Amino acid sequence: MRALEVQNLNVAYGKVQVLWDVSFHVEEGESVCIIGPNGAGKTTTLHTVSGILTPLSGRITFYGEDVTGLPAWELAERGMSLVPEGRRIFPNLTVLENLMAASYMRRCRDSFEENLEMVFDLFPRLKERRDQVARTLSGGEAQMLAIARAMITNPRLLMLDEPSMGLAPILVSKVFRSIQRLRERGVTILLVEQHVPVALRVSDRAYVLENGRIVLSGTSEEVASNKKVREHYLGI
Amino acid sequence: MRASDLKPIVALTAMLAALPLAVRMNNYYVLLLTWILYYSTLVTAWNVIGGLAGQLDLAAASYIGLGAYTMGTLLTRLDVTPWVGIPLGGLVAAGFAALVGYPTFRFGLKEAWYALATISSVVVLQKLFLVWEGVGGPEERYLPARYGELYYLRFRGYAPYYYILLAVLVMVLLLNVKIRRSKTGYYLLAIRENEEAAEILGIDVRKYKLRALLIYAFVTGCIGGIFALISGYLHPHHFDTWTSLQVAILGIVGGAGVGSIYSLPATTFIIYSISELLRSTLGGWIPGIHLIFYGVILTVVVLLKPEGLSETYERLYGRIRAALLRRRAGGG
Amino acid sequence: MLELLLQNLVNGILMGCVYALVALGLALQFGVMDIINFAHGEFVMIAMYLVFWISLYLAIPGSLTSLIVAPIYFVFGLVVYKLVIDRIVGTYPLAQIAATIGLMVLLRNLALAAWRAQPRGLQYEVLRGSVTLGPVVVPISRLTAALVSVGTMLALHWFLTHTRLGLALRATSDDMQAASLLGINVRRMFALAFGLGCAIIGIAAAFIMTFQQVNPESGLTWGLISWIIVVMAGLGGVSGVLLSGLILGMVEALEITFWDPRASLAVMYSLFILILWVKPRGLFGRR
Amino acid sequence: MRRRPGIGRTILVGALIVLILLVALAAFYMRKPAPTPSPTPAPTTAPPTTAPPAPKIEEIVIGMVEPLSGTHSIFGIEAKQAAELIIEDINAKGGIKSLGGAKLKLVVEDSKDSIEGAKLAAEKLISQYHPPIIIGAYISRHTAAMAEVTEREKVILVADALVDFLSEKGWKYFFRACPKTSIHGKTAMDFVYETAQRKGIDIKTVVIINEDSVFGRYTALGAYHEALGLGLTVLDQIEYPYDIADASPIVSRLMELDPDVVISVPYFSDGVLIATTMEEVGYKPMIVAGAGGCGYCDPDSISAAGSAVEGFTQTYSYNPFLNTPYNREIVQKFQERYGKLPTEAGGIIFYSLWTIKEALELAGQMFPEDPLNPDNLRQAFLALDITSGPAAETYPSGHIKFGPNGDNIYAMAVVLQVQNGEPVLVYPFEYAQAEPIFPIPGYKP
Repeated sequence: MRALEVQNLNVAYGKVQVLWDVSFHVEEGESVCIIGPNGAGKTTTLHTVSGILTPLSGRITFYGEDVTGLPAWELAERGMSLVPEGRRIFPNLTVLENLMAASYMRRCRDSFEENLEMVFDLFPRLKERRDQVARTLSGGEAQMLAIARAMITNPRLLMLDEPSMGLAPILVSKVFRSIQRLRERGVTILLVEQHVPVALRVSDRAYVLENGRIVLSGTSEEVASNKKVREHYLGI
Repeated sequence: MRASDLKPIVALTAMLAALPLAVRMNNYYVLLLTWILYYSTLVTAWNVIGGLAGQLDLAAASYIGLGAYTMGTLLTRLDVTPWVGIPLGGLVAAGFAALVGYPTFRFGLKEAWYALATISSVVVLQKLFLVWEGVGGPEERYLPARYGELYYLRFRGYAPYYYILLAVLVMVLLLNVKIRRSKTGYYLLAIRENEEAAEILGIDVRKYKLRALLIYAFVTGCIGGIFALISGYLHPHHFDTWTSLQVAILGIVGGAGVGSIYSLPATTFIIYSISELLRSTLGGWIPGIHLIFYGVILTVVVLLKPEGLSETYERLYGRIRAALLRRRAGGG
Repeated sequence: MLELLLQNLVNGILMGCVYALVALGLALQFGVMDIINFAHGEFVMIAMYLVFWISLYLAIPGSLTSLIVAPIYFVFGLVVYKLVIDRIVGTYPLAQIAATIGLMVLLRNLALAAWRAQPRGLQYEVLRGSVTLGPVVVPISRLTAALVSVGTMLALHWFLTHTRLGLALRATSDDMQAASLLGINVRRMFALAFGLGCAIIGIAAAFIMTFQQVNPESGLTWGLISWIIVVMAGLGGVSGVLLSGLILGMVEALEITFWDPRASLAVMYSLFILILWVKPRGLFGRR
Repeated sequence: MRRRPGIGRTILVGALIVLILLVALAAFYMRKPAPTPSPTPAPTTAPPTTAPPAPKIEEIVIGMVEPLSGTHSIFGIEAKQAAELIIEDINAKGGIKSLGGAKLKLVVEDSKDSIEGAKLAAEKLISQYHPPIIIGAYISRHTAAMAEVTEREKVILVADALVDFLSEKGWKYFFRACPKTSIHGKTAMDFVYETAQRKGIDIKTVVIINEDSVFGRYTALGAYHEALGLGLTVLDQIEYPYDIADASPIVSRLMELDPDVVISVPYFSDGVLIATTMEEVGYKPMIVAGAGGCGYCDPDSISAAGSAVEGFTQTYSYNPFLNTPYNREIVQKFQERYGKLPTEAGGIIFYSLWTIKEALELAGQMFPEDPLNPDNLRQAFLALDITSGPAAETYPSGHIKFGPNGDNIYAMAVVLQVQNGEPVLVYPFEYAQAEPIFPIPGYKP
């Protein structure tokens, strides 16, 4: 089953168009990454898919349903979950309250206890700090909380926007280890990342976005072996 | 300053100067026109802070009161002529404005706090002048009834005040045009559009906002002095929150800072006349109908036409002009 | 003098609790929606009239009407939200201020047209008399109002920290976009916050009416007091509001004891400007 | 240089503007010597020429300015209602007989509860209706603003505002039948003192509390001077804002001072607030005597404060319970039409309008050739000495005669007391309906 299908997406901020005919898809259980240079439109793509932005034209299908133009909260109710760039945890809520606020949707209330155990299992660090106010967390912990918060919502598609941004190298590998573990659990993942080598390592397929257009796609191995990608992104 | 800026001002002055003659100097109509002109002047001055700088200033009554008290106290106590007292009142008002504006104009502080601080300042001053027996106190203080003497600027009729206010209005209009064309004007508009971007571009946000505020407060303080001359006495009720609100309402409805500056006196003229008409016809059944009207018009305009009425006038003017031209063409 | 000071301080603390409750509604709306409702005081005034009429026609004491007025006012809040606030939230700040000022002028003068300037007060009230604690006399009506205020604040605090809905409200207040990504309908949260804020006003109004009267001008005073408290509290949550209310009540009491009762409002607003000057994020603010 | 022509043009245009203004001003002053339309003759009246046959006057416009909107509209609206009733009554009873039964016509204008509005209203009345007499405007500062207009236009102003200084300005065309504020204060103090003496109770100390308007202050001053004159000790005078949210600080202060007598000048809601707070904390002095025309004994206050104001007294410029034929008649009519008892605002209008009627009557007799000439009318007002008829029957002292400053020489206020939830007249003793209760219920020595 196709989890997400994006067809011919065109998006503009005011009069400036930033995405041109972007098409891609994510199969259920698959892990896909979108890579590309700064300003290529990766975040815009995720914002449009998750309903924060409305596209000029194009079609977004989520598990067979046309969801183009729906507001973010409705998409979330259907199981789409975005971990936004810069984490965006709720700073004045405690760790536990952050996680509880994420279980606001009716469909994830019953499974909250279960999911809570699951994320505490994934991120034992959070369990230690469950009653700490979120704004006192370190960058890595905050990123873990953001991912954990998304996991609480029982996502049918987990989208991660630059999870490595602003983290020390050790923490980056820590975060990606947890993404890898999510992948092993069968979570469908759409990842946007500048840190190309690790991103390709945790995904099955990859798209390369440049200047608002998809310029290359294929399995991670294919993309990694592409000459241009090797030169520009992998630095080999 | 360009000739195209001045033409409408000359036309407006001529028209307004002729109005009292048109109503044959009837005291009632001249007084009514004087009040309309008074509010027009206030609203046009308000445009500097409310329109160009985009700060919702609700302290008009504070500056009016301070201007009135400064001028009036100097006149009654030390026999200082209003010619000196009025600009001094403007200075006092500007000083007070700086006191309220400086803390609230720091970059990134919410606009609402400024609005709240200013409307609170009106109440504070009213209460303080009520307690301050030296110059205020609950008793009215009357200005000397030396009518017709230029030294005292007191007149029995209203026409002299009308023309004084008209002169002030013209000056304020010129001031507005001048500021808008100046560097300060461009910076203010930039701050209004996007404060953050302006700050990043290196514009000293606080400095320019303060500059606009000082100009506005000075002018309003001067108008306050003239107000005291017209009303003939001083009382803490000169610090009246309703005056502040009325000025802001007329300014917002008139589209301060968005469209043409002439939209402001025009709006004042229209709204004041309608409210006066409403009051004299329906006021007997529904007390305060004219005030309800102000509330309704403000809410409706903000919700449906947030940029104010100036554009509407322009379209109307264009249509009338086109119709006239067509008729002339048809006739000729 | 010491007795008078003590008595006035107790009065100040009791009034401070009531001030805090009145401001709590505004603080909630401001915290969640980042909007300052200039018509807040007028909302309080209309609620007081509502209490007056309901109490008169149903012949029940004013304090009991809170059970009726609070739900009515919750609905009233939703209606106002739908008609006015929903259109201006998140737009140009000037438009927000202007629209609520329009609402303020409108409500005040509608009240004047409907009820004239005559002050209305309730006569029948079960909460009468006073208790004497040493040198201090405490009127029961004010004591009850203060206790109800604190109770309501505790209840709201519990709601905000222990229920999913409350957490969703706080999450919306912290980060609207992130909240909507978690399936929280932000506009519904806004409506809820506005309605809840109004319901709190309803409760406050019922207990204010046990010892106060209402006229169309009463709104200004309540509005200004609430704004001062919100500025003082910053985004400091329920406890910040309560503390700010108490501070304000005590400042008023001290001013009246040592200076002139006529200047109390002036002193309170000077405090407001002072806080904007030295601590623009409020005394208890976090952001 | 590029800028030269621009500056030249600016100066040119500036000069043009100044010129236009000068021309307009000149035009204004050129017109000035030309006779301004004489304010006196109503459009319906014949011009007051020297023609020997007495001009036939059919209708005389009486202007009225009252606050019909805003905070004080509660008074203005009642005044307007009372005026409509009385004008009808005067016309029904034959109008001004000495002027051939001329009818009175009332024109009411709203003062918008502001000085600008009061002035505007007076100008409007004068320029559109040319009334010889204007009555109003309840609030003293509005009245003062209006007087500037009426003095200039030579229109008689009959004031229904109480503050003392209005009659101290040397205004020529100003008259006031109602008792001024200091008389209210004095009456309240006298009442307490004389009642105490009658009951053989010794009173020594007084505290005066008043709201902070000029009205409150002048009333308090009247009481203050009277207290000193009677040899009492005034412990303190407390001023507070009329819109206080909480009266407990004032009551606490009273408890600390613990005077025998509290003289209180309330505005409206503050009175009820003070009374209920006193009851709540269980504090009662020997008496709380209100001064100044509204407060403790108004029907609204009694219904709002209930038992809290039992025994409280208040001075009024008008006594709705005055037991004279005309007063009974008019109170009944007022109640039938408006469903409430007339209070201060209406009562003052009752006798002020009847006084105007008597003055017009007298002017018709004294100056048959030109009765509405302002100076003739003024003579008639000064010559009035009313001791009978509706004006006298509705006035507390039953006697109206204007002194040179325009105040009634026989001005008097009455004292009502709340007894068993009803206001009753207790002072002056010769008119009293009931014996005053003193000390008031709940007083603990």
